[in-house]
This record gives sequence, structure tokens and C-alpha cells, in this order.
Amino acid sequence: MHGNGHNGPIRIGFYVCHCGHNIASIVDVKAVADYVKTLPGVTLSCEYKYMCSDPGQELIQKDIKELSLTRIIVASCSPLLHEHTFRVAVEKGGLNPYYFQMVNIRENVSWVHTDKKAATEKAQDLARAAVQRVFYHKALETKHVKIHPDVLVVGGGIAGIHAALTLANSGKKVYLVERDPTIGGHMAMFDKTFPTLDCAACILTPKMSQVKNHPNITLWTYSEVANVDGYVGNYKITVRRKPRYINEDLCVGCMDCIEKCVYKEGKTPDEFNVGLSKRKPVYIPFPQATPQIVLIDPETCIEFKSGRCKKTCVEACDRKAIDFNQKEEIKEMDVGTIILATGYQTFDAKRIPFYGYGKYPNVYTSLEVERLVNASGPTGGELILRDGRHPKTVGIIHCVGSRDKNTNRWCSRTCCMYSLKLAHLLKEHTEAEVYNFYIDIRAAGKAYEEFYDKLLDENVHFIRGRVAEVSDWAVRPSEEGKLIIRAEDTMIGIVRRIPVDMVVLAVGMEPQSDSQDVRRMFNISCSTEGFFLERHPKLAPVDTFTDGIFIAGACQGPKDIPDSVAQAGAAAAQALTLIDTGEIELEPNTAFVVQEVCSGCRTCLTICPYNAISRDEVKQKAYINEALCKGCGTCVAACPSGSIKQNLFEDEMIFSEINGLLENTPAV
Amino acid sequence: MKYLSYPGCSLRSTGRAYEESLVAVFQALEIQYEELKDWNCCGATSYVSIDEMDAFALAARNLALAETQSPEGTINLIAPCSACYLVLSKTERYLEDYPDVSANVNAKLDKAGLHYNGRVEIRHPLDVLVNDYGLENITKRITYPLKGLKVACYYGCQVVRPFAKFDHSHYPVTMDKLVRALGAESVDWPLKTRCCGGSLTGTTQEAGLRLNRLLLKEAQKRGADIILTCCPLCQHNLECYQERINRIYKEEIDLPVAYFTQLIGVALGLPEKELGMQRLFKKPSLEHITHPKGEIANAW
Amino acid sequence: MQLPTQPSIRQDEPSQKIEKMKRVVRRIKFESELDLEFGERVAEKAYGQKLLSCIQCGTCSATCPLAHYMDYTPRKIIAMTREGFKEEVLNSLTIWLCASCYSCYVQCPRQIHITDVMYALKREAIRMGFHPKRLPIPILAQEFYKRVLKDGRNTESWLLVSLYLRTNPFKMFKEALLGLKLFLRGRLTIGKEHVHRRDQIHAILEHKKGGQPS
Amino acid sequence: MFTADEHPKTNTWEPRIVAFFCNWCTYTAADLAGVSRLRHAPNARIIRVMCSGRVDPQFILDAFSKGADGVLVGGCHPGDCHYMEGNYKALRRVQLLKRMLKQMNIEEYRFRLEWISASEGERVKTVINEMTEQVRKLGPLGLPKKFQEWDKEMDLLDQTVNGKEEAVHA
Amino acid sequence: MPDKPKVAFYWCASCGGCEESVVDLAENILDVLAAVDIVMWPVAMDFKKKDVEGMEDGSILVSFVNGAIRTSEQEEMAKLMRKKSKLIIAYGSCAHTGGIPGLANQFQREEILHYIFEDSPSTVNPQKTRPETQVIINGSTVTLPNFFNVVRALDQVIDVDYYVPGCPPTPKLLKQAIDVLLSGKLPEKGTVLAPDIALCDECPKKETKPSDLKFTEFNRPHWTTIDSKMCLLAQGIICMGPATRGGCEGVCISGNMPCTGCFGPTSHVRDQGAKILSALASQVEAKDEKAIDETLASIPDPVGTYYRYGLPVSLLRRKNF
Repeated sequence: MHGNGHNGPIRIGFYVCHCGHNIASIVDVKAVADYVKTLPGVTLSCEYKYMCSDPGQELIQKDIKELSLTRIIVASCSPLLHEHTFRVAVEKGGLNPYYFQMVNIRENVSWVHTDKKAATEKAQDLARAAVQRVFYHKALETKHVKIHPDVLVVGGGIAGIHAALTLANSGKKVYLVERDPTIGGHMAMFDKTFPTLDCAACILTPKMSQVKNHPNITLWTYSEVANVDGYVGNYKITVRRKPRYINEDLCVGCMDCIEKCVYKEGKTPDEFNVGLSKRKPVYIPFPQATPQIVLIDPETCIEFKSGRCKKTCVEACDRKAIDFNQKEEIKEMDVGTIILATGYQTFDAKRIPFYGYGKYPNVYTSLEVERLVNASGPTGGELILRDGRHPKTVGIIHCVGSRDKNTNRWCSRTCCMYSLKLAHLLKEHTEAEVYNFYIDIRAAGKAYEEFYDKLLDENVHFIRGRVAEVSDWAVRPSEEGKLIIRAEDTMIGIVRRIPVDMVVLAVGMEPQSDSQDVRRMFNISCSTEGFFLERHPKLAPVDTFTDGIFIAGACQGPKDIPDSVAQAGAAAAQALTLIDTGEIELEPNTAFVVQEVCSGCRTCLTICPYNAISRDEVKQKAYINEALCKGCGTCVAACPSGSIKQNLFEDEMIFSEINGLLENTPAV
Repeated sequence: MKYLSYPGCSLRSTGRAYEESLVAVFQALEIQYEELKDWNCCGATSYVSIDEMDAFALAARNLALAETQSPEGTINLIAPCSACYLVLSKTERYLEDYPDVSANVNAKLDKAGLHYNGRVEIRHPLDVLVNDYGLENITKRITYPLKGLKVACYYGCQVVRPFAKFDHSHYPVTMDKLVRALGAESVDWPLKTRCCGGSLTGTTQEAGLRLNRLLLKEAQKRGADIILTCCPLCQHNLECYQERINRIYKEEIDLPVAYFTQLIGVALGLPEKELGMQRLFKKPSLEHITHPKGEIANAW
Repeated sequence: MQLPTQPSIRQDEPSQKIEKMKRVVRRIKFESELDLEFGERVAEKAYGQKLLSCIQCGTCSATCPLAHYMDYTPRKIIAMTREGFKEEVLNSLTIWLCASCYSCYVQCPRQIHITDVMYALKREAIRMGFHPKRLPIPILAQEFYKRVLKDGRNTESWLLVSLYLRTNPFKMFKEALLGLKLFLRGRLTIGKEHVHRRDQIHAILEHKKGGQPS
Repeated sequence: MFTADEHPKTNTWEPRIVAFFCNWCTYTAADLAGVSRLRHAPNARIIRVMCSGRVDPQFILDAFSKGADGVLVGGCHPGDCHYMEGNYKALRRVQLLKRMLKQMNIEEYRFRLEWISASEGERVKTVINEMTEQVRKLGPLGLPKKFQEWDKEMDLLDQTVNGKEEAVHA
Repeated sequence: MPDKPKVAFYWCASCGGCEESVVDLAENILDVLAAVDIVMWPVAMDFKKKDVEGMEDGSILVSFVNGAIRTSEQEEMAKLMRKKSKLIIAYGSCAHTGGIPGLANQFQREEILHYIFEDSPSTVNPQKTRPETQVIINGSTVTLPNFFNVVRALDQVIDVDYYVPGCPPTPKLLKQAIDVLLSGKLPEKGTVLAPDIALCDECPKKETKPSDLKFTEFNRPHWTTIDSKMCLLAQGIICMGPATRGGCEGVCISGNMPCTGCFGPTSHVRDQGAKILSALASQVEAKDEKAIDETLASIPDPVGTYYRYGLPVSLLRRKNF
């Protein structure tokens, strides 16, 4: 056990951190240090520029040894940020880490207050509370739990694919669950990628087939996670596999069945081509779909609707892979860590009627245009408008469903760049005049600004002004039969009417419509917009508040491909770190029953959400299973005879904190 | 449901036909309503330019009166004039949204021994006819379906923006649905809610006329036989300045501009006097419309 | 009436062109010439509208049916207001041309209640006597105000008469024919409408003398 | 709503609010408020607990008796509790406690339960500012001071009958 | 032969039940009398204040003081006994935690006097005469003690060495207390001379309480027929047992009445009421505010229920005025 196992003598070392100017500019740190000196039990009280720096930590270790301190308090930033750092330092100093207490005078004080006097008073109150609290601190053993080495990756877009491959390549077993029939996500639908203009399929499909063929990856497409139990290192996952009505092991993706389907022509809007083409009831999303397995859509298949189909597909399949009786499958597995890469959805342009999407046939969304210009797209890459014409002039409207309090407030980050890309492709395909209507061009990224320059040289028009309306209201002969875009050219300061043949709406990125359900299932938080919330905006961008669950890609916020891939890598690395440490430290903040005073009244039994409390029928007293206890402390608050205590949060500690906070309440 | 009605100043002069036809139609459809006793001017757009709180207070007097007149439950106060509709709705909304406004306004009302408790909901006749009374009920009573008549529905700005709950702020459809229910066909045009300039025709006529010209031209271009309005000022602007517009801008615009209530009346077979048809500069030639067989291609 | 300080975008007559060449117009603004609280004040009067949150996207201008007759587009008015260009803003035609159709109000991506801002500016202009002399719009407002103050209701015929008297009597003759047509169709009334409880109106408006805001 | 920051701190009375925030949602939201520099009233002192379910009614009463003018409890939104149902336990206790406090004549604005998720830094600011102003309107609760006041009725006797020195005894 | 140790009994604001409990020692009282020398016992013996004043300070071994402190006289006597005694024992709920009289802390002195001397149905007092602390009747002054605004437990007025809880304490506890004191093996100062564990531990119905108890509504003894075999909480009746110190051997519960908490909290609890409140609320079934409130509404008098004997020593001490 550490140098000072018992509650023992109280020799407190108190350190207040300047955090450069972050704290010192608002809180009079010297006043705080001087004040704390006067408090009972305090042996040392001093200020220091950066406590979290190495010298800062060494300072603590040195003082513990030289002044034989038995309690350490650091007043600096949030414990969520640096508590662990300092506990480690304290332990290095030879003191039990749980003799440490942290006071948050940055996030809770200097960053949110302007009145120096008030801020300093508050800091002193908080410090006094901590000083009184540590009297009751006890030496504790850190808990450890084993990490199951397998990983679950949810979502088979570029982020999910990259994360899965990274993990698999380092020899970890990965389950990749994708809800669509194929992996690839949005990226698979794109034509070219900015700023390098290399074709999306060419760089993505190899990775897709790697996933398919990787010995360490179990790929479950057309499947959804149904339930998540357990905790870091030991998650129990249930996956629902929707029936494809095709035996995956038999199908080789020859597509004869599609050929022979009783439907000669497709009737259903093709999801992959965002409705620009039609598919049959038996189909494969796109030629390079992974896995290369067809599926039958029961909504439109005659056999499912009437049961009276000639089933030409069945005849066509010499491998007898078609199975109309296939049922939904439930799979269960254990994993230690989870990576969420559930991606985004594009903004529904119908929500802004001013732009006439769905009213005027020649108004397109950016995603539609991606397919339209794509060689494997519905028109084989030839740019034919819905009314059969070839556009001579095109208007690209930026920020559709972005930066707009009436729809989505945030900037979708990718639209500027892909609009530039589309402008380029449209010119390339049609030599049309292209107008970009933008509010600001956001081309921050490697080689992005250069790409913008390139577009300027290709004399694409850039009009700074948000479009108010797209309509077919012609007031000049030149405008007849065109779509007229009304916008103020804010650089010139005059309203312009620009007639075009085609309008492209650069729709923004939104959280998936079911992101709330997903986050509930995985017990993580969402930001107010609905994107998954990272543990720290800067220092823990792929961690969540739930240990062992990481996020990657656009489910965390609008992101382009490079950023998504980078984040996926980071998330994989975080997961690997956990797995390779083999175990994770848990706060020893579990609750325990003081046997001699427990009256066995059973109150606690009814309220523990984890059934961690049972009753010893011989002793007739309650008993808490430390392994199951997660340390919420609800039972402690409920115990009517005060017989349950929670490590790190004992009643005495909190009472003393309250007392400390209020002790010098000025007489009224 | 019983309604209170707030005619507003315009319906007592330039917009008389509107009130007459509205009354006739409501009676024909047996919609119960009574006029708000001793109502005062809503303040229109001009009043706010002088003193906002007074403007609110002035409008709020009507709301307060409504509450005294019908002491129970929510009151549906019908405001046919767009300006009135907007001002009253806006007052209602701001009294709700901004505590300082309601405090300030009620203080003024107290001086007049009045108080407003927020029980009034402002309704437009369009909203009432289509959403409360119901199109199917109207169709039942139609005696002269207006077959083949091409109508450009013009809502103007203030009835749908920004406080109307019953339709979209730029692309409303309520009137179009109504027109179709009457057997006529509604012309789809993008200027339904584009401003007619309001009082500008009286003050900065150049601008005012240009706006009206654009509206009239487009309606004509889209093949409308008639423009239908739901606002006395719009009706006045679009109708009365046609000659002048033709003179100044060398146009050949020649469109009757009527109130939607008048057209309903016609379809219900009400006598044209009751509908104030004689007050229009350009009367839709009724013998065509009201012909039972309704063979009225190129009526005018 | 005073010309806007910036050249209006519509074509000038050749004579004007020459005039303009002769005139040397200073094209710089000194901070000391600005009224830096102006923006704050206006925002305050329009329910703390966050003028600062405007991103100058121009939607208001583009959707405004009158923008092409304005000397400054609505967007510019917002920009100049928050930067304290009081003179220019209060002298501008823009605020008087706003017919309050609320198009911008509905479409603004920052949900700025631009129509309310315009009203606030009109009030400010009238209060500070800034509005162009004989520009009918503010006068209409004042005449209207008086009439309602007097009768509690407004009779359009009389309103117009008094308007033309104050602005441009000749116009009345121009309008006479139209007036007659309306009259014959019973759409111009001679008798004045008024409420019975005028006392209430006066109580509410504290016996304001025409056009003098509180 | 103006923040107490804008108040002159010249020894005028300032409300004292003790806030119990749950580690996962509300405390994190408070951190977020910090990171986003959302200035608010300096009158609240935060005590971090793992879950709003840990907040023992004793803590709340103790805070009042030690001189708090208001007590704020912050937890995750219903359904979002990191420990599944801790916030519901908190809700039930709070509602029962409120009935008791009402009977003890402690104004309801002095005690507030708020659901604030990790992303709602803005909410932390609003709630603390609101509550500070509400409590400011109510004025000090000042129980410690009152306890002294009440006991004055005994000093009288100490002076007359028993004489000072025994007064020390009591 | 050395003097027998001197023992005193005194009563303040109490019902006399505590005196009864002393008498309830029955024949045991003889042993006590044999062992000690009673120098003050207003209810049974004729000693006067001056007799006590006459004694040397600290000459009484132990004084058993019952009742809360509510008047200046009680305060004066309490302080006198303190002065003369080595040990002071707060005897019974009133002295220990304020007891039933402590519920008066929900009212102001004036409210009480007004009710008693003017408003109560049985009062006829047209002149609204009130007792004065001093009246001069033909030349001579008659004084009455001052009636305090606040009811106090004994240790809120004087220093107390030990406590014997209960309303009233059981003879068994008194006997144990006396034995301990005479044995000279004194426990730590401030000890409550009863087991430091909640009543459930010794409750006869202990084993009938289910492990998954959830409240949908609360019941009251007079609203329902009580199953004498069954845990009262399981029957929705509020029983303070889980939050109350044991030692009474569940006399009320054996009598089919719920524990009302007269023994006060265990030593690990600061506020008995808050604790039972927390325990009960935690087990409420309902989830949304409205439903929860409906359940809680069936607890008629929260303060009177959670603090029947302990309001003066609760964290809030009294209603806030």
C-alpha cells in the first residue's frame, strides 16, 4: 500500500494554476493562494504558471516527499480534463492518488466570469470547500477491467471502412455492420473527389473489396444493431440481419435473375441513383456493390404481393440461391470497443420552396448531379436534363440548408468545395456558363484554395449573394423558358436576375434522422444539432463520454472525405490503445454497505439499476457486488439509515464541501 | 362556430364590394357572425411609422373589445382586409412574445378602462371558408359551376406573411383550392404573393405602378381571364391603375379584378347587386358565367 | 428632396452626368463622423434585433420587390445602420420605399425582423426630422395618424385629400378623374367614419398631437 | 436577462447558490459553457456528483442551513441518464422535498431541478442567470443568521439570572 | 461509608410520560433507590429549586432531564441542573430531539398565544386578556416565565452528555442507562444509549418485506385494515422504521401501528426526515412528474410525518418566517 494508507495526519499541499492568462487574468491567483495558507490543515499553498506541465507535476512530487504532504489539491481546469494527470503525478510522489482533489477555477470561473472580485471570491470558496473535503479522503485501490479484443464498427461508409481495415490489419477481429445492402456509403455515389479530381469509385472500390476479403472482418450488410448491453471492455451486441431472400453463400452476383425478372423494365426509383433511374424488385445497388449479392425488395416483388409470380428469377438462378422463405436473423456477439461511423443524410431541398426543387424539373440537388455526371450513372455521364435538353447555363446555389436559422444553422463544410468540383465537371461535360451563388467561399484545406483559383481561371462566375428565389417568371424575352435566379450581387450592391437552364442546389449535411435512437442505444450524447458529441472538442475529438465507444466521420459533424478518413484512423487507434493495454482503469467510486449498521430494510434492493445489490439472507443485511456497481450513488442517497457509502463521494466529503462553500457567507 | 367580424376602414369605402359580397356569401352559406361593436382603425402600415406602442395599443383596443363582446373561450375574429389581418395578428403575436409590449400596451388600454387577456385568434375569410366551413360543403351549394374560367389567384403579401398560420408565406394554395372547388381553373403563377406596392401608388406612384404592371402582365401572359384578390388595397391598385399603366408603359392590359368572395357569390348564384359587382370598373360579363350550362370559354 | 450620397444605379441624364463630373464627392468616411450607438439604438427599438448577426448574404435585397427603386439595398441599410452611418440611412429613400410586405422578414437566414428594423428607422427619421421634405410617404403616415387620432377610423377620401394638399396639390387634379370614377361606384365616401367612444381612443393615445411620437 | 457580472460588487448582498451537477451531462455542459466563454452570474458554486441520483435531500437542506439562498440540481434529460434511471430517482425526491419545503415556507424559486445535457452549455448560462435573478428578487434566506436571531431570546436570561460566565456553558 | 451517588430527575416541556417510564421500572426502582440518592424529582418528591441551588456545583452525579425547552423557566432550571451535575442525560424524545412539542416550530409564538387565549373554540375571553410575564397585584409582583418563540431540544440550550431516546424510553433502556452510569465505564460523550441501527433490524415483520417494493400510493392506518403479519410499508403505510434508531423492540409495530420515529435517526444520519423522504421517494413507481405528484399527494402532512419528533433538531430547525 502507498506511503500513507490511513486517513492519518492532515498535511495539505494546495496549488493554484495561472494557466497562462486563462485563469490569472480574471482570478487573483495570489490572493487565492494567500487565503488558502490561512486555512487549517494546509501545510503548503502556492501558485504556479502551468500546473499540468512536467515541472508543475514534478513540483507536486517534490513537495510530497520534502514536506511529507498527505493531501494534494490543485485549483486549475476541469477535473474532466486533468484529474487523471494529477492523480498520476500524486501517485508518482508516493501518495495514494485518491488523496488528490481538483478545483475547477477555469471552466467554472475565469472563463465564465468577468468581475475579478467576484471570480476571486468564488475561487476561494471552491478552494476552501476542497480543503475541508480532503480531510475525509481515503486511500483507495484503482479498479481494472479486462478489454475484450474484438471491435464493432457501425456504418460501412468510407469512415467505417477505413476504421475496420485499420483494426483488421493490426490483427483485431472486427464486426462491420451496415444497414444498406452494400458498403460504400455516400462516397460510392460521388463521381470525382475534390480537389484532386480522382474518381471516387477508383479509390473506394479497392478498399471495399479488401473489407469483403479480409480474414479478420465479419461483414454484415443489410443489418442493424438491435441492442447494446454491458460496459467498456465487455459489450454484448445484438444484430438484426434483414432477409435478402437470397442465400448469400450461394449467390455469385451473376445477375441472371435480374435479367430474367418478369419485370422487363425497372419500376421502382433506384436508391443508388437517387431516383434518377428505375430498378427491378430483384436488384443489386450498383455494379461494384460489396458484397456482390443481389436482393429482393418484398415491397415491389409480385411474388410477395400476390404470390402468383412465374418466379422466372428462380429458374434463372442455376445455383438455387433465391429463397422466398428467408427469415430475419438475430446475431449476438461480445466486443470490447465500438466505433460509430453512421454518417449523415443530405438536406431535403423541398424544405426551401423558394428554390423550386420538386416544382421545376430542372432544379437538381448536388447528389443528383453527382450521379448525372457519373459515367456509370443513369445517363452514362451525358448531362441530359429531366426535360431532355442540354444546359447552356447552370446556376449552383450554395448553402442550401446550411447557415440558415430557418433550417440548419451550421456550415456543412463540404458544399463550397464540392460546388467548385461540380462547376468544373459541368463545364467539362457541357461547356455551359456556370454561376456560383455563394455567401462565403470556404476553401480551407490542403490544395483547396488552389482549386478555387483553378476554377476562377476556368472563368466560372462567382456571385456573392444568397439566392432568394428560383422561378419561371420571365420579364424579358431572353428569360423566356428559363429558370430565373434572383440574388443580390452584394459585391456590386445590386439585385440581379440570372436566367439559367439548370439549377444545382448544394444541399448541406444533416445528422441521420434516427441519430437520437442510435445515441440512446449506445448511451452517448448528441450535440443540440443532433450530431454525436465528442468527449472534448479539441483534445478528445473521437472519444465519447462512454468509455470504449468512439465516433468517426460525419456522424460527429459535417466532414469531407480526408477528414473522415483521418478521424476513422484516430478512432481505430484509440480502440487499439484500449485493446492493447488489455485492461482499463475504472474510478473506484463504487458503493459499499457498512455491515454493522445496515438494518436490512431492503430499500436499496429495489432501486439499483444494475442489480448490484443483493441481500445476505443469513446476516439479513444488504451486500453490494463491486464488480456490478457502476458508482452512481443512488442507493447511498436512498439508504434511510445512512449505512451505504460511496467511495470518493461519501456523505462527509460532500457535507464538508457544502460547509466549505458557504462557511464565510457574509452576514446579511 | 360563431364568428366576430372586423370590417376595417377600407371595406367601408374603396372596398365596399368586398364587404357586400362577403356578407352575401356568409349568409348564403349560413355562417353565423356578428360585427365587432365600435371597432377602430387597425393602424395599417402607416401608424407604426409614427409610434409603435400607440400602433399596438390602437390595434389592441379591438382585441380588448372583442373580449368584452364575447366573454367566453377563444374568439375567432375575422379580418378580411389584409392590412387589418396582418396588423391585428402581429399585435396579437407580439403581445404574446414580448412581455414589455404587453405591459406597455395594457397600461395604455387601462387608461381607457380596457384590458386584453389573449383570447382572440385572428382569422381570414379564406381560412374560415376553406378550413372551417370546408370546400365540400361549398361545392354542395354551387348552382353555377364556373367551368373553363381561368383565374389568377392573387393573395398579396400581408395576408400570408409572416403571421398567417393557414398557408405558406410565399406559395399559398388556399384560394386556388377554393377556385377549383368552384369549378374554375386556377392559373399557376409565381407572383401570387408579390407585393402590389400598397399605398405607394398614392405616394411614390412610379414605383407603385411598376409593381402592378408586372403583376398584371404576368397574369395576362399566363392566360388568366380574371385576377382574384382578398385585399381591398390590392384590388384597388390592380384595378384602378390599369388605364394609367397602359398609357405610361404602352401596355394592353385588360383584366377584371374581383374579390374571391364575389366569385363564390356568382357560383352560388347570388344576384350581382348583392355582390357589389356594379362597383367594379370592369365587370366580369355575368351572363356568360351564370349561364347554367356554363359555356364560357373566352368569357371576356 | 436630398439626393442619396451614392450615385443611384439607374441611368443619369447626360446633363446630370456632366454635373456629377464637375462635383467632387469625397469617398471616405471618418470614424468621427459616425454615430456608433446608432445601430444599438435601432436594434433596441426593433426588439433587440441582432443586426450584428447579419452575414450580409443579400437575401433581403433579392426578395424585396422594391429593391430596384432603392438607393441602398436593404442589406446595405443593415450594414450601414450597425456601423453607424446615421445620416445616409435616415436620408435614404429605402426606408420609405419599404411597403412592409414582410418578404425579407420571412426569408432572412438569420431571422432578423427586417421589416421591424425599417419601421424603427422610419420612426427615427421622422423623430429627428430627417425625412426628405415633401416626400409624401412620411406625410401620409402623419396625416393618417392625425385622422385616426381624431376619429378612431380613417376615411380614405379625406386622407388622400389632405395628403395631396400637403405634398403636391396639382397631383389632386391628376387623381380627380380616378376619384370621380370611384365616387360614381360608391367607393369614395364623403361622410366620415368614426367610433363612438372617441374618449377611449384619446385615452389610449394620451391626446397626442399629430405626428409627435411619445 | 443581465448577469450578476454587471452588478457592482460593493458589499451589497449577492445570492449564494449551491449547484449539484451530475458528472456526465450537466457538469460537462458547465465545462462547455466555459470552453465557449458563455459569461454568466458568478453566484453559483458547483459540486460535482456522479449522478443526480446521488443528491441526498440532506445535502439540499444542509446547504440551506449553512447559508445557501438557493439550491440547483442538474441532471441528464429523462431517458438519457448515464446510469439509466438515476435522474428519475432525483426527480421523485425533488418533488417530495418541494412539498416539504413549501410547508416549511421556503419559496419554491430557491430550489430548482434542471435537465441539462452535455451539449447545452447555453442552458447552464440561462438557468444560472435566471435563478440568480429570481433568488435576488426573493432576497436572502440567511438561515445561519436566523438561527442566531432565534437564540437571542435566551441571552436575555443569561444576562439577568445566570450571569455571563454560565452563558458560555449553554 | 461514602455517600450514595446523587441522582436528579427534572421535567421541562413534556407530557409526563417519561416520568411514567421511570415508575415503570416497577420493582427495579427499588434497586435503583438502594443504589442512589435522589435529590430532585418534582413529580414524586418535595425538593425545591433553592435546595438544588444550595448544593455544590457538580455534586450531582447525573440528572435525567426530560422535556423540550420552551420557556425561560425551563431554560433556567436546565442551566441550573447543568451547573450542579457531573452528567446530564437528555431523557426521552422531547429532550433528545424536541419531540411532539417541537412541532410547534411550525408556528410563531404570537399565532399560538392568539389561538390559545382568543381563538380556540373552548375559549371565552372577550377582553382578550393575555398572561403577562409580570403583573402587580395589590402591591406585590407576580411573574410568569417567558414563553419562547422557538422550541428547543435540551442540547440546544445546555451541554448534554448522553441521550436516552424514546417517547417514552422503555424501562429496559432506562435500566441499562443507569447500570452503565453506575458501572463507571462511561461511553463516549454524546452517545445515544440505544442500539445504533435502524428499527427494521429488530422488527418482528422484517422478513415479510418484499425486495421489489414500489409505491403507487401511500396509505394511512385508519384508511385500511392492516394485515398484522405483513410489513407496513409493503401495505403502503408510511413506517419510519428504516430511518429510525432501534431499541424499542418494535412495540408500536407489534401493536399493528407504524413506527413514527420517536427514537430519532441513527448516528450516520443528519436529518431523519430527509432520509425517510429520500427512501420513500426513491421507491415511487411513477415516472412522469404528474403521476409522481399524484402518488406523493397521498402523504397528507409531510413535515408532521417525517419530523414528528425531530423538527427542532432537523437541519432547518423550524418553519422559515
